[in-house]
Amino acid sequence: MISTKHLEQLIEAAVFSSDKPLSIKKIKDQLLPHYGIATPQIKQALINIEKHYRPRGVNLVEVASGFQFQIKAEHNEDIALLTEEKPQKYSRALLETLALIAYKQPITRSEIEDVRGVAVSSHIIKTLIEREWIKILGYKEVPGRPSMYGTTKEFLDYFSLKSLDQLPDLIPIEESSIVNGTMQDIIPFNIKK
Amino acid sequence: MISTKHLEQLIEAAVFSSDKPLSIKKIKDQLLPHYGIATPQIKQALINIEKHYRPRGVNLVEVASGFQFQIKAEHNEDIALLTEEKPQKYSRALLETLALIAYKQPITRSEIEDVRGVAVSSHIIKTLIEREWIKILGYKEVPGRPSMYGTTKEFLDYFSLKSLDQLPDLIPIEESSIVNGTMQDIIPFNIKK
Amino acid sequence: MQNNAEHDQVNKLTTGNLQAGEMQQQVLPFAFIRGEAIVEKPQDLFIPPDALEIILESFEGPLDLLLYLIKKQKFDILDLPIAPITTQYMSYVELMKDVKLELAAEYLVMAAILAEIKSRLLLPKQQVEEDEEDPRAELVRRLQEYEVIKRAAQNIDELPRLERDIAIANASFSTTFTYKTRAAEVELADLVTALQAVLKRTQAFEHHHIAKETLSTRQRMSDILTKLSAANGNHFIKFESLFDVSEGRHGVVVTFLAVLELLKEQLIVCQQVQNLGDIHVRLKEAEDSYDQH
Repeated sequence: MISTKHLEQLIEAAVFSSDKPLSIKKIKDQLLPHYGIATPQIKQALINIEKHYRPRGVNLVEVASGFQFQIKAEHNEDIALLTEEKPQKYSRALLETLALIAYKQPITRSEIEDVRGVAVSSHIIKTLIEREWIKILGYKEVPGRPSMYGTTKEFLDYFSLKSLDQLPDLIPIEESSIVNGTMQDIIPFNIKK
Repeated sequence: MISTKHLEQLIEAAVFSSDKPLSIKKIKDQLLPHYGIATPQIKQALINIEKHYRPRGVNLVEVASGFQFQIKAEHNEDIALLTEEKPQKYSRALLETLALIAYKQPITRSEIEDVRGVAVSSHIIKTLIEREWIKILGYKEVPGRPSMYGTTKEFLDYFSLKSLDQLPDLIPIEESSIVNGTMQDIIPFNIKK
Repeated sequence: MQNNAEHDQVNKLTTGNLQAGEMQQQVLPFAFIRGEAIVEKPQDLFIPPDALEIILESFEGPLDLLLYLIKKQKFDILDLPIAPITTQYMSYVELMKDVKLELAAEYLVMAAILAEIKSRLLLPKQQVEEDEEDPRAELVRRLQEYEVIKRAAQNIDELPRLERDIAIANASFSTTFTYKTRAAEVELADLVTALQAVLKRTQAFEHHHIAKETLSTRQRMSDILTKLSAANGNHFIKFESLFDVSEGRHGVVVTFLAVLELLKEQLIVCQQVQNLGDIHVRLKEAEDSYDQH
């Protein structure tokens, strides 16, 4: 058997050692196969660890594919002084494409082009696939059988989200900034969100 | 000014975020240049952090070049189970990046991106540096002073090469058997191993 | 009527034919920064053609440009005044042509759509079938749908994300612990295949760039940089010490070519204090470039 304290220590060390978020399943099956620990015990240990770290410099955070320790946000600016590598910036074209895939998945390239009104460069799709933010979910049953894209768990992990629900809400079309509302009844709108 | 508690949090976060051991000098000069903290205060903070982590799953340890968090020795075997997976395979993106660095050094990240037509993720560069296959040779005198990468001795050792001259010649593109359909030069270069 | 001045500007913009020579007096009524912030420029500010190009390039496409025009003029999108919008849109498209911006076909398609809507609106009311939708409806729907996504993209960009806003806390195994994660194995042939794949895809390089001769020069460039950075940062080392006579003539030539290449790429500095004196070499430092200005 293993004491609660030992269990917490072990899980804590495992999360710290992993370079990807660590799932409860992986903790159970790969870290603790010999100890016979039930999932609720693991969950309780994670809760205790999370509480312990709240007042510290790092926090235990749950993202889509599991748990990871993140540097407390308030220290980011100071910590950034230590690293030389500048974070990458992404173009508007890439972000708009990513937004469409995230919110309207599964979506084909030509559907993305319809909304954006411009061609989507292969460069953007390739970059998104290589970053493992999007993947091909299947092929649409229309002539040419185009790929349908969707987002991945890695995409959610990267933005520290647990699920797609946590993406910011889309603005309702009525709140479109360019509507003054003087002649609302001129055109019948039925636009799906 | 900065409170003792805040100082501890910040140093703890910095040590956790750094991939290399963090020296007191670096903490003082690079992390805390704006706070005017004296070395004894930093040392005291490190002592307090070390004490705090003694009963935890990871410990603050001083090694030759500074401080780092290490997994408590007694958990090593268990945690090793987590990482013991089938040998990984490198992605095509990583191999192409490495090949470009080998053949075109010194080369910057954006030059690699120009050829590949895709953004190169920091993760790939980091993996190659950690593997000690590439290193920063210097900085290019263009805006942003980007790093220029080249291969290392370890890279040559790994591939059993004495020098880069021994890298296989590339077949000229237009002579490729795929392009002109002849099969005569199906093995157009000698690969020495 | 706070918009009067703006309208005048726009009218100038739309009626004036924007030849390159008139650019001096031509005032552009806006600037476009990071795709969003719109700053009024002083009236007399001259915008050089290349800056104009940047402004025009910052539109993500015809829908983006239309959205900008509608916002700019505070038009009610539900009462979309097609005539002035079309005129303004065309003036921007003309501008793009003038600065020889590679004009995406999509901009011209949109121009055609606008012209078509305009002509349909000009038809006398009774000739229009009763149940026919307002010809602007489809365009308005597209504009709104695009705006929703444009805003969503901005929101995603503002989300905290790894590398930029989130740092991961990691701990390592103790140095005494011999376990090492098994790193992936690579065969030399994989490397060659990988590079050939890139080259085949891009055909960006002429093959002779990768011929052996160049390669050894490139390696020598790396060696020299390594040597210089090992020489304690910005200290000079003797030019001669870069050469290894035992390599023979070929080696000396390669080294010399490498030095020339490094000088050309401004990566190193050569210095000769006296005539016929020793030549010294060092890495170029950041400050060097400031000195030159």
